[in-house]
Amino acid sequence: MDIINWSSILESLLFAAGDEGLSLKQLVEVLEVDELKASEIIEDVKHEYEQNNRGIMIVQLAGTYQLATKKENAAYLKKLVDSPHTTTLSQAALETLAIIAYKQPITRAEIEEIRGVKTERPLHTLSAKVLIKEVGRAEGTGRAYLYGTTKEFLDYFGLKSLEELPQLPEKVADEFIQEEADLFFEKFQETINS
Amino acid sequence: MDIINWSSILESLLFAAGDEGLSLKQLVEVLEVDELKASEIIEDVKHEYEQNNRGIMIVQLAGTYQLATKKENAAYLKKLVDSPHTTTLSQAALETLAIIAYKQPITRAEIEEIRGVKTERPLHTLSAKVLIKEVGRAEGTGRAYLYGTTKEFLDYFGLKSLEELPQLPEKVADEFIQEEADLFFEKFQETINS
Amino acid sequence: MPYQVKIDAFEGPLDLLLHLINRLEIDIYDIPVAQITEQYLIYIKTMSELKLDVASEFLVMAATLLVIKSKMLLPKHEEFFDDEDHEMPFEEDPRDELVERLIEYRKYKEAAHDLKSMEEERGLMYTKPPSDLSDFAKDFQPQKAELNVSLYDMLAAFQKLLRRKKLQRPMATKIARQEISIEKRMTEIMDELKQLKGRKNFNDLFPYPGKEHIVVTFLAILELIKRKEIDVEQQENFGDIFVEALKEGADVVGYY
Repeated sequence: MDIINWSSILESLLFAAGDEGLSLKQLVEVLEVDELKASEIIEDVKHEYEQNNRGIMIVQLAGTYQLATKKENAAYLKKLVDSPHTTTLSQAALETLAIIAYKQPITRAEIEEIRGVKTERPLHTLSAKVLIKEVGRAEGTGRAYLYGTTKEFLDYFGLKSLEELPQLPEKVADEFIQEEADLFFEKFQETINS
Repeated sequence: MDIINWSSILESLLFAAGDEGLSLKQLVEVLEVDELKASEIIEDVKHEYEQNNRGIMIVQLAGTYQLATKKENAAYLKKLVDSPHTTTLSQAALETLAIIAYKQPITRAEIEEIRGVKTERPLHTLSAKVLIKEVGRAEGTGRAYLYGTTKEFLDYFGLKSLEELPQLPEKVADEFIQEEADLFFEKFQETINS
Repeated sequence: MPYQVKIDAFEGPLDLLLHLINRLEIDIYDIPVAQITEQYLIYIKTMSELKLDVASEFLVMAATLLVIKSKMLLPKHEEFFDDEDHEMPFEEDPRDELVERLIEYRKYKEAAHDLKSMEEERGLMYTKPPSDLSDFAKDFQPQKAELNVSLYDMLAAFQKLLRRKKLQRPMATKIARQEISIEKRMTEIMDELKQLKGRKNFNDLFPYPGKEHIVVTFLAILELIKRKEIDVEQQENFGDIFVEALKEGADVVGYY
């Protein structure tokens, strides 16, 4: 009596994959079905999403399937973006601020690498609130701006100096950096050996 | 002819908000409806999600509504990504956290008295994971820090609010003690009467 | 029969005592102190024989147990009850304080157990990071407004990010390793350059912030230079770098 509920599973998978999306190949692997069946499941869910009362849809982007919000609800999303501006910072802005506080001086590209998403707007917000500022330029091509925290940042959080920032769970941070380095090395090895 | 499709809009909003979630207040603001109507819309979508072929559900975490994948699909998701809780908390950390959760605000000395062991490290771990935070200072000499749980704590354990914590088995124990005391008294009586 | 103890599996002396009480099927409200003390001391002894650090708390508890044991041996009931001048004192059991502590600790040990299963349950639900809504933001007016966030909010946000990273990383690497091959990226770059029929800014070849993608792109460009499929030009130090497809290399990529 174990009927596998493919639509439900696909929705879960696509949801958790977020902006990274999933390729047909990945779906085939995870669902353990053939490509035809996987495509069928996708089509099924697509149809369900086309129903009027759904707010999400499946889009195909850069070879992956992703969930996205329906365009006709854009006005409400706009309101969502505009509304919380009053006294609190968004998760995006807080994340960005934390990264800058602990890793300054740092370029936008480096921040985006850590966050995995574009960070133009949070940087703009934080600059506007004078919590961060440009503190110089990176070496090398592009000479990107380097960001750091301001005196106002310290004042605002009641810190005498940056040393007073609470310690990060170092292991997590180390692991993080280590793994990225390994990945590079691995790829590099592959190339020179091929 | 413009019928507003609330379910669709709510789904779009919750999807976009992701793990930041949306409070009822935010929804009221963005949807421009009253609380009652907003709750109604949420209930509607909740019901739709309970259908068998849906892979997501609405959960209430730390005072916000969020979308999350259905638990029964966890096996498939595990194949794709690590669970949010790959590194689980140690027994020491869990005990410490339990004491803080039920007795907050509480000092380190008080926690150590209950556990009967030093608790510096678990406190450090829990702070680093932002599951607890300093919420003030105790009166009196030393003015020790008082600890309490955070919003992250609620999210981490899937709780709407602190009220949702399971009850401590206090009552059972008290009854027990009472019973035992009676028994003791009985014995005692026997002794003096003999 | 001497009881085999698991070494190092206890959170503290109270935890060990609770374990012994369970194991020996003792009523917590009527602890046979002599027996439990003996078992407790065996544990401590085993620990030191194995040269494990016996935390001072364990030793303090051993002393406490010995004190209680000796108090229990004192026969003082009769004296009290014969003394008519005294109000009938409700004599304290020397074990009372310990029992109270054990019961209090057991409560939280159980609560910790509950938390553990809640942690597991929660682990079955997956959430997604907030979508990038910058496209929906209309002209954003900077204002030095009053803020209502704390240092803690910032740390919480960062923690969330780390957790999310951890969540996404395995997927990113799994996918990336299979899908973004250097070969494929080389073909993509060549297609891009050929379509353009001109030079392209080096930086524009890196549209995605992911390190994986950047590394692969960089290696792909190096390989293309090596195979003389593209030409790279920089007019001054720190100036922009431009990349251009060389005509004769047009269909070489496919052979590799």
